[in-house]
Order: sequence, then structure tokens, then C-alpha cells
Amino acid sequence: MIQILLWLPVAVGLLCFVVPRRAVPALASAGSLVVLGRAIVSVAEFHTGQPGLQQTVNESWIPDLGVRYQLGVDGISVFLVLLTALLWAGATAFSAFRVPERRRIYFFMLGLAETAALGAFLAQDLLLFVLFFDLMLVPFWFLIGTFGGENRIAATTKMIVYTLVGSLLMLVAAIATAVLASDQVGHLSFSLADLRAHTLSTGSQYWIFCFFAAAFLIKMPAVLVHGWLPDAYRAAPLPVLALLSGVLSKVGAYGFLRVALPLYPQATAHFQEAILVIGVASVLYGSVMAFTQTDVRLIAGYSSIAQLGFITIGIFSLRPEGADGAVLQMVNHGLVVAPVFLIVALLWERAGSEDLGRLGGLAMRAPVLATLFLVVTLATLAMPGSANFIGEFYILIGLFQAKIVYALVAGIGVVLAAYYAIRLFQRTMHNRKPEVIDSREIGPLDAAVLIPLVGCIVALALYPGLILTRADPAAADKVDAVNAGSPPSAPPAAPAPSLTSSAAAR
Amino acid sequence: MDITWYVVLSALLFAIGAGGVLIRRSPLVILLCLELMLNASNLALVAFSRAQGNEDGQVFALIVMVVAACEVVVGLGLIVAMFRRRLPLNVDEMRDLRG
Amino acid sequence: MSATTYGWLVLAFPLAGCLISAFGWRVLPGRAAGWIGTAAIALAFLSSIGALVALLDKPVQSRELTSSLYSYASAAGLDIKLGILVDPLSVYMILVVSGVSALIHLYSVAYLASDRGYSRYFSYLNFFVFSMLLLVLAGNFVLLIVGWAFVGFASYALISFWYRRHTATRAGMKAFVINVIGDVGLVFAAFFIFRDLGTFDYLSVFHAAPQHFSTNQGVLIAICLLILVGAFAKSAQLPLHTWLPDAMEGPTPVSALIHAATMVTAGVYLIARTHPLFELAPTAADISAFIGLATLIFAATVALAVTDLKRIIAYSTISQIGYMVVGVSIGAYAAGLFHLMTHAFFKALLFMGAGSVISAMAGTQDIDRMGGLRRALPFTSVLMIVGALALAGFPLTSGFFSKDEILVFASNRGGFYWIFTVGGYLAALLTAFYAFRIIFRVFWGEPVPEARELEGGHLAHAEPANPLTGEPEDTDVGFPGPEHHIAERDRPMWLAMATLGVLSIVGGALQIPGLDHVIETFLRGSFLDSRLYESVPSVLADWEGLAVGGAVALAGIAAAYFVYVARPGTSAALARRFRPVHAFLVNKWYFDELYDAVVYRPAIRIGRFSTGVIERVVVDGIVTATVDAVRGIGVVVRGAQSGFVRAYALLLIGGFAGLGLYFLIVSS
Amino acid sequence: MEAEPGLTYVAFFAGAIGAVGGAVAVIALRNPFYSVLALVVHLVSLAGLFLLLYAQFVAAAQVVVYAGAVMVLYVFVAAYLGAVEEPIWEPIPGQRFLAPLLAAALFVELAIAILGTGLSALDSSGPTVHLGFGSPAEIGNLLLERFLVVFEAASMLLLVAAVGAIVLAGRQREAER
Repeated sequence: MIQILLWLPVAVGLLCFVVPRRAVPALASAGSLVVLGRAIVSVAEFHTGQPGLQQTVNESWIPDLGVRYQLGVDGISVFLVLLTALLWAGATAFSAFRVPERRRIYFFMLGLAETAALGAFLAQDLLLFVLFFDLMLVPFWFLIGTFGGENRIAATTKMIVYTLVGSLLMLVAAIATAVLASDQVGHLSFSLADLRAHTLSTGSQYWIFCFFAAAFLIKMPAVLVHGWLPDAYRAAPLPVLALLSGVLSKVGAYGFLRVALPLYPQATAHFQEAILVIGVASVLYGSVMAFTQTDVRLIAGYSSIAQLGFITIGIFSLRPEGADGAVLQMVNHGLVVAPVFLIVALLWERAGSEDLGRLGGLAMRAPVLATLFLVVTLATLAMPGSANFIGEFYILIGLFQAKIVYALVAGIGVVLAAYYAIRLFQRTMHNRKPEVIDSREIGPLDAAVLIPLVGCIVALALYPGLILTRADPAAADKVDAVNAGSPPSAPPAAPAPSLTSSAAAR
Repeated sequence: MDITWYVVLSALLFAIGAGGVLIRRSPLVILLCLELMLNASNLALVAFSRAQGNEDGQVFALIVMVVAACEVVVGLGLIVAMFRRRLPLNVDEMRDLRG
Repeated sequence: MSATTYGWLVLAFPLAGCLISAFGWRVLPGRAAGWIGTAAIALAFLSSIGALVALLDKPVQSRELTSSLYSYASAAGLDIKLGILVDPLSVYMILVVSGVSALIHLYSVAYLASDRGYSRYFSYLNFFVFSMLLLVLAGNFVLLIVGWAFVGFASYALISFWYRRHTATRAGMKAFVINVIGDVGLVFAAFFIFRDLGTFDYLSVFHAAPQHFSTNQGVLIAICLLILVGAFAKSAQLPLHTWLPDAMEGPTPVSALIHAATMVTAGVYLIARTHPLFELAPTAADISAFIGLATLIFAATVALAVTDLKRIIAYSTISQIGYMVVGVSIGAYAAGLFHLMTHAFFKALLFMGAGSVISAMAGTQDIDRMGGLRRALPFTSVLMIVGALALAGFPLTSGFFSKDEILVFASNRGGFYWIFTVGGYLAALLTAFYAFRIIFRVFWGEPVPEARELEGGHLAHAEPANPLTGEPEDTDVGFPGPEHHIAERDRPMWLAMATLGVLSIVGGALQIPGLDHVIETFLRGSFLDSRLYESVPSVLADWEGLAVGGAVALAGIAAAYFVYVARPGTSAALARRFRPVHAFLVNKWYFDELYDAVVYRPAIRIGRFSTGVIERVVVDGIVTATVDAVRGIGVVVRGAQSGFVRAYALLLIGGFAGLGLYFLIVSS
Repeated sequence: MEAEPGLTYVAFFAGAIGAVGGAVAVIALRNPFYSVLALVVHLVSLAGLFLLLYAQFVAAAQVVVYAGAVMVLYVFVAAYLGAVEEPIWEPIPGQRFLAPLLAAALFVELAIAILGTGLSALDSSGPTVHLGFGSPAEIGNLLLERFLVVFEAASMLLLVAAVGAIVLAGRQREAER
């Protein structure tokens, strides 16, 4: 039952209030591992090749408002669910080894956040999605505001204000969609399937799409609405930051695929260029900023902006390749950025600083840590041979066929990524070691968290097709919704039939 | 005797009461003015009850009386409490809500 | 076993060696990692021979074999398989790569013996060979890019192997970033190919290209130029060459392996591999050839002036690759690839010799501080001379045959291609000169103290210092080991150098005009679709070219003798006389400074501008403006909050009256 | 049981003048004690008007409960407080001018609305009602049957208000100490 997957984290979180204080970290870690196991089962039970939903739950919830409790996974969400469970397991275990004060509330909030994130990925009802989307904010507000570092109150306030603006726009847009569509559907319904079958008139789609896009872009964040990111990243506790950057940012991109494309196809086609400009701007701007920062967190933060820019342009290439790549890249980026922040936590414990100017030379006494970091770094910069490369390759080839200029410009971002990622690795691990740094190897417990995560990166690098083949039908389905709904702006650049036949003849 | 007369009279009394609330500064007199307004509405209620030939409006008026009594009790209690604490009996002096 | 099985084995051995050295870094004793690594590469070499034998069993027309392990990342119409292509070209390359690599591993076993990063070194080195073989064996463009980038990473890792030298880490970063630029070029070339041909597979692409593209079609030229970006970034051709001299920060065997013998020739391989595209886009091929020629001459002039021993050889490498690029671009595939092989022999040999010399000089790399080492290093000096002769194209050495064949092919092609012949001979003169500049400066002349000490049987020892900055170093992990190793004393080094010395001399025998053409015959299987492959010059023209080349080489050597031995001090006088020219050459034509000013600084400035202005004004400005607006409205509204209850009541009644008025107006 | 029309007019205007006069006196007199007495006049006049509208029980309640009990409370409090003079100076700008104006505007608007309304029932003296309309028996029936919940809620409200008044006005030794 997918219900267990969804509600177990918060149930375990509640249990944290009743068990003895000493057992709380162990309980939370065990709970997150069970959730991870359930998520793996979900992936294992997943049938490849179907665009539709699987493992569904469909109950009436608020009949007067047409809100249904609809859950399910498809090729897009199933790996994001797995990613969520995996990163939460990692972050929970990592936190459990360095138990915070007020641990009960900490682990409860983590559990609540996991339920919310999973709910956002599983929800198949628009209002349910919006609810989970907003619910995510609550635990993170507490986690950063209570357990964060310097200046945390101002940072959380800023973050909340930003995201709430988006959330409110999204709520308005969701309700408007259901109300406007009720004429065609016959009754008020928030079910994504119903809404997709009865899309709105073009004019309504435009403004509703803009509202949703604002919410998603803020969440990711895209450039110009990323004002909350530097402060929040500086203030957040690192395991929480790993989740914030690894999972929450994906919800925005996921929302585009899940909601914006199928429900507002004409608007998507209409605003394609605008979003592409934002995406490419995010890629370049994020890269250039990551290039000049010296705070390790901010380098990773701005690189997230760039990576999510890639994901955005992949989705808005409106080509199946681009959408496949975007789904793959969402998982990849989450897998990559979470270990980065956990490693930053280790750096902090060793060097007492997160500034590149005061780091260096750690590889000497900590070769295993350096190796793990190296693998993560190479994946971050989308080194060919990593799954991230395949993700970017698919994204760019999709974009290349749709809008060649954007693809060429985005290519600059790839080079910049190589620079800032290698710089990050070098300035922390290589060069001479400042006197103050206590260079020591990664502990066995932390290694038990990091090595499986890095193992996942390597495994995915060996076979990215695992995700691509499963995501493809669903992602193509979302893109087709747009391309079928709007008159094609350019003829699809399919290879000439004679060629394929001649290739086959050989 | 048209019911309209009663209703217009009720409106006049209500307006007088409202004007009193705005002009007077003694909390006691303001309470009296509130009584005026409530009674004006009572008059309208009873008049409508007559116009409809239905006693519901009268019941309503009775309930309003009850509410008015409550309001008086609490309001006078407040005034007495203020007096006891040597607070000025002038609503203009109480400006703690100033923004 | 079939040729493709051997192909997979070729890949498997180095990868296994890499993993064993990597995971066994704590448990492997002494030189075990070195021997494991060497054995892995040797096995790969044997497998390559197996592939060669298996391939020779097949008729010439069907020597292109493919095999794929699994579907790596196929979705949405993209078919990306983990597949290899075994054909004469790739087999030729894996033979050269694994063969030379095996010898360099052997050399490293001893040379790096006192380094604390011994296992790490061999793990990297094996990984490099694996990547290079993957690059060569790849059966489609995606896997090619993967191998391409792996090689770039391995190069980065080995350049900054002594990672606590910040000069090394900077050099590594430079190499990596320039290589990524090349990767991006290749990626976009692959995109164009996929868009127009619908496949990444080599054979399908090459078969479909002639039907789909017309000659010199714009898209095709774009594809070829993008491929060239990749090729030139890796092969250090203008203007993407700046990383290679800096890459000499790595251990000397690395310079020999990566930055002379194998990796930098990947670009040449790539052009040869994609020759069906280049032959369809002759404009792109000509551009490539001209850039090769420019690089050839440019690098040779710089090699005349710089004084760092390894950097001279590095510029020589850039220059020699220019020959190969010219060769494969003008259609002299066999000659270009032949030169690739001979160059691998003699350049690896020169680097090994340089390593031995640097060890003897206790880490010093400046040839101004060397001299008279002939007697102290008898074996090294002989082999260095052999290498220099081959490099200079001294008659009957390997370089003599391979280099001149390219130039003869150019003159034979007619048209403006004579430029390449003339330019090539000019550069050959410079080459002979700088090659023997090394020899005469290092081995002739007055013996330096280190040489005398060594003649006395004691290897000089100095406190380890960074040869570039003079910074003192410790000998812990991440710095060169405390002890030095010279070929005279370490058996593996001796063996590796002797083998390469022999090959440098006799390697040319594989292809002697009029006598045999082993390489040309063997490679024909990969160039069946080429129009240019068969247009070989006549034997007579070949020998004429060889005669000219031999004369040029002798002249260069004689000039070097004159300047450095017969009349020492001439070079200093010349440098004084032509001070601007000398400064220009010593500063490598100011390319680094140019890039710093044009690319790096503006990028940093944009970043600073973004941090200072865009972040603060635009991004925070949105927030600040919102806050200010809310606060402003608050100020206005607060005016109404006078605290007078009666004022509130007034507003209430007023609002009530207003509403009433509204309804009256609306209803009337 | 329709009364003499002329007599009705006389009764109405007598009551109306009493009510308006009382109301004006409430807000015009400076001494709160007199205001309270004026309110009593007002309430009694209203009771008369209620009678004209066949609301006997309400009228009785008005006189007994309101004019009797509640006003006694007012008188006591007014006496307890003594004569509190209001300052002449008006601290709120515009209040002295706007307050009567708005009150008048309100009256005018309501009057226009009432006079212009389409509710035909207002333009008559009301339907003929049965004997016993507004009698205590009928009102009692209504209160205990149809409006039972409202009745109970009202009584609960009274109880709460009584307790609240005691808490508010009672001597708080603890707090004063």
C-alpha cells in the first residue's frame, strides 16, 4: 500500500514524542529506512512502459468541494519518491549521529517534512498537491528557524515570505482551474485526470499558468526569484539543507511536469520561450555566481540554481528527450547535492569554516573522504560517464532540436560548471593545508551514510537507462499533451525516413 | 396608521443614538446611546412584526432586550471597575489602541 | 575468441588494475601496485595483439566489427548503447596506446617508488589507460565523449597528482576546463549529427552521411568544426594549447604517457575516425590543416626559447601533433597515424630521459642550470640522443620516415597544399635545432656540480622544492617523494627506455617507401570509403622528400652544434640582440596573458558584478521594494488608528452611511 | 378590535414625541443622571408605541424589565459615579462637525430607503390580526416551542453576563494589593 509510504514518516515522527529520549534518533533512522524500503518496493513493482498511474489510491475526501484523496505513481514520480526516501534516510541517519538539542521536535519535523514531500510527489488531485506543497513549508520553517545557524530568523522569514507568495498564487490558480473547469466537467473536481480531460479556454490558461509558474520558479528557485536562497542556505542546518536543495527544489520542477504541462497546454506552448529564457538565465547566472563565491554552501546553492535551470529548459524544450532528461536530472541532482552538503558538514567539523579561503589539503589525511567528494564533484559537473551527463545530454538534445540557440547558450553553463565544481573540490581537498584544520578521515558512521549515497551515484552512472526507460512513457505523455493541444510551431525534426530504413537494412 | 411611520421613527431614533455615540465622551452616556439604538431597532422589529401579522419579530425584540440587558450589565461593570481604579471616565483618554 | 571479445578484454584489464590499486591502497605492499598496474596494461597489450590476429583472419572488407554490452541510456528515440567498434584503426590505436603505456608503467614502477601516493598513482594511470582505450574503442559518439571526458579527468588527476603544489592544482584545473570546452564541442557535434542523421552510431553515421549531406554543406562544416574544437582541445592545437605546457607539473612519466604519447594524439585519432565527414567537408579539413600548420610552427619557435626541460619537450609535442593534424586533415591518414606511433616512441623516450636527468639534477628542470651530464648519465644520454635524432628526423630513424611521408603527400596533392610541405620543412629545421639544443645544453659543456657528484657515484640530493616557484616542499603525500631514481640504477626504467630506444630507431621500418607499407595496408580496412587514401605519392617522390627531410635535419643539427657547442655564448648573444623577439617567444606568444585578459578576468568581473549589483539591487531590490510598499501603506493606514474610540465609531457610521448611499444610488 | 383612527394618530404622535424628545434629551443633557431619566421617558414612550402595534407582552416587558429594572441599575451607577463633567474641548478634529452630519445622513438615507421601498406591507396599517396577537400566552408558546434554543441561549448569555459583571465590578483585593 502506497499509503504506508506516505504516512509512515509522520507516524514515526509522532512516535518520537513518546519513546524515551535516548531512543529517538535510532527510532527516526529506523523509520526512515523502512520508508526507504517501501519506496524501493514501489519501484520494483513499477511496470515499465505505461504512461498512466500505478499503485493508485482513490478515495472521496471533501465531496462538496470535489476534492479527492487520490494518490499514485507514474514514471515521473516513482524515482522522485525513491529519491525522497533515500535522501531522508541519509539525512536522518546523518543527524542521528550528531544528535541535536530538542531532538523530539527535530525528528518529528523531519518526518512531517518527508510526508509532505512524498505527498507532493504522490498526489494526483490538484488541491491535495497544493496542500502537500504548502505543508512542506511548515516543518522546514521550524527546522531552519529553530535549529539553524546565524541569522536564521531573518532567513526563514524571507524564505517563507517568498514561498508563501508563490503558494498563495498557486492556491488561487488551483481553485480557479477547478471552478472554471466545472462547467465542462459537470461538477467541481480537482482531480488531475478530470482537469486534464477538460482544459480551460486559452485566456484563462494564460494567467493561471503564470500563477503556477511563479510558485514553481520560486520553489526551485529560478533566477531573479532566488533572493531567499543565499540567506536560507547560509542559515539552514546542513542535513536539512541537503533535503531542501535535494528534494524540495525538485517539487517545483516536478510541478511543471505534473500540473502545468497537461493542464495548461496552450499556455505552456505560449510561454515556452519566456520560461526558456528564465531557465537559460538561471543556468548562466547560477554558474557565474557559483564561480565567484567563496562560501561552500553558496557555491552548491548557486550551482543548484544552474542545475534547476537545466531541468527547466529540459521540460520546456517540449520534446520527449528533454522531459526524460529533466526527470533523470532531477534524481541526479538530488543524489549529488545532498552528499555535497553532508560533506560540507564534515568539512565544518574539521576546519571550523565553510569558506574556501580557509580550507584546503584535506585529502592528505582523509583520502576516502576526498574520493567520495571527488565522485560527487564529477557528477555535479556532469562529467560524461555520469548519469548527470546523460541527463544534461538528453535535456540539451531535446532543446537543441526545439530551440537550437538556447541549447548553444546553455552549453556555456556546462563549461562553467566544470570550473566551479573542480574549484570547489580543489580548494577544499587539495593545495596546502592551513594549520588550523584538523585533517582526519571520515568516521565509520558518516561513511555508512555517504558511501551508499555515492554508491547510488555510481550505480546510476553505470545504467541511467533504469530511470530513462521508466520515465519515458509518462514524460512523453506530458509533452504530447502540449504538442497535441497547440498547433505545432515548427515541424518536428525527425530524421528522414529513408535514412532509418537504410540504417535498418544494414 | 401606516407602519411606515413607525419605521421612519425608528430610523430617526437610531440616528439620534448613533449621533450620541459619536458626540458624547462619558462612557455611561455612550451606553445610554447604545440603548437608544437598540430600542430603535426593537421598534422596527415590532413594527415589521405588525406588518407581517407574525409574532416572530416580537420574540426577536425580546431577545434583543435580553442582549441589551447583558450589555448594560457588563458595560456598567466596566464603568464601575474603571471608576474604582481611578481611571478617567472619558473615552478619549483611553487611547491604548493607537497605532 | 572474436576480435570484439579481445576488445572488451582490452578495456577490462586496465579497469581491473585501476580498481585493485584504488581499493587496495592500504594493503598493497611496496611496489605491488606498480607491478599490478604494469601487468594489467601488459595484459591489455596482449589482448590487443589478440584482437589484431583475430582481425587479420577476416577479409579486408569485413574488418569493422561491433559489439555492445547493454543499452546504456536509450529512450525517446535515442539509442545509446555501450558498444565498441573494433576495426583496423581502433586496433592500431589500442596497440600503440597499450604498448607504450605498458612501457611507461614499467618506468613508473621505479621512478615513483618513493612517492607516498604510489597506489593512487597507479590507480590513476590505469584509469587513464582504460579511458584512452575506451575512447579509441568506442562504437558511437556518446561513448566516445565518455572516453574523451574520462581521459580529460585522468589527465587532470595526474597533472595535479602532487596536489599540495598549488601550481599543480592550477595547471590541472586549466587542463580540465579546456578539455571540457572540447567535450562541449563534441557534444554539440553529436547533437547536429543526431538531428540530421538520427543516430550516434559511427558506422550508421558514416554510411548515411554521403547520402544525406552535399559536399561542404553548412551543417556538415559546423559538425566538423565542432569536432575540431574537441580534437584541438585534447591535442593542444592553437588556440586551445595553453594547458599542455602547464601540464608538465605532473610527474614526468605522466608527461610521457599522457602529454606526449597517447592522450594528446586523441584529436588526431578523432579526425581520422571521422574522415568520412571531413572528406565531405573539405573546407573544414583545410581549416584543420592550416591550424595544424600554424601550431606546428608556433610551438617549434617557442621550443627554441623556453628553458624548462619538460616544457621544451611539451612544446615539441604540440608541434609534432601539428604534423599529425596536417597529415590526417589533408588525407595522409596512414602517414599521420604512422607519425602518431613513431612520435609516441621517441617522445615517450625523450620524456623518460628527461625524467632521469631531472632526478639526477635533484629536481631541477631548468636547462640553464644543466650541462656536462654526458659522463654522469651514459645510458640516459645515449637514449636521449636517440630520441632527439628520431625527433629531428635524422635519416633512417623512425621520425625520418613518418614525418616526411606527410610532407610528400601534401606536395603530391597539388593545389595550395605545397604550403604544408614548405612549412613542414621549415618547422623540421627548427625541430632539429631545438632537439639538439636540449642535447647539447644538457649533456655537453662544463659538468655542473650535480654531474660531478654523480660521476663520483653519489646521486645529488637537494631539499625538495617546487621547480617553478622555488617553494620548499615536504615529502609527505601530495608532493614528490624524497628519493630520486635514474635509469642507470633502476632496472625497470632502464628496460623501458631501452625498448623505446630500439623502437625509435627501427620503428620506421614498418613503412619504408618502395620496400614495405605494413601500416598503410593494415589500416586500409578502415578507410575503404576514403577517396584520398589511395592517392599515395610515387616511391620516387617519396625518396626525394626523404632526401630533403634528411638534409634539413642534418642542417638543423649542425646549426645547433654550431650555436651550443662550437661557439657557446652565441645563443645568449642572439637573445640579447633580438630581445623583443626572445621575450615574445619565452612568453609563449603571450597566449596565457591574452586568455587571462579576455576570458578569465571578464568572467570573474561578471561574477563580482552579479554579487555586488544584481544580487543586491535587483534580487534583494524586489524584496526591499515589497517591504517598503507594505510599510508605506502601513504608515498611511496607521494615521486612522488614532486610538479614539469615537473616531473609530465615526468611521464605522461613515462607512455605513457610504454603503447606504451606494445602495440607494445603485437601486434608483 | 380596530381602534379609532384619529385616536391612533394622537396616541402615535404622543408616543413618538415622547420617544424622540427623550432620545434628544439623553444626548443633549450634560448631567448623566438626567440623561438616564430622559431615557426612562423614552422607553416608556416606546412601550406605548409597542402597544399600538399589538405587542402587549413586549410593551409590558419594556416597562417592567427595561424602564424598571435596568434603568434602576443605571440610576444607581450614575449616582455612584456622581456628576462627571465632560470637557468642552473636542480632541478629534472634525468629529464635532462630522458626527451630526453623518447621523443626519444616516437618517435621511434610511428614510429615503423606507419611503421608497417596494414593500407594500409597510404602506398599510398592517393586516388584521387575531385576538391575542402579541399576548403573553402566544409569546410564551413561541419562546418555549419554536424559539426554545434561542431562549435557552439568551438565558445562558444572561448568566454569563451576570457572572462577568460581578468579576468586573467586584472588589479585587488580590489585584489591588
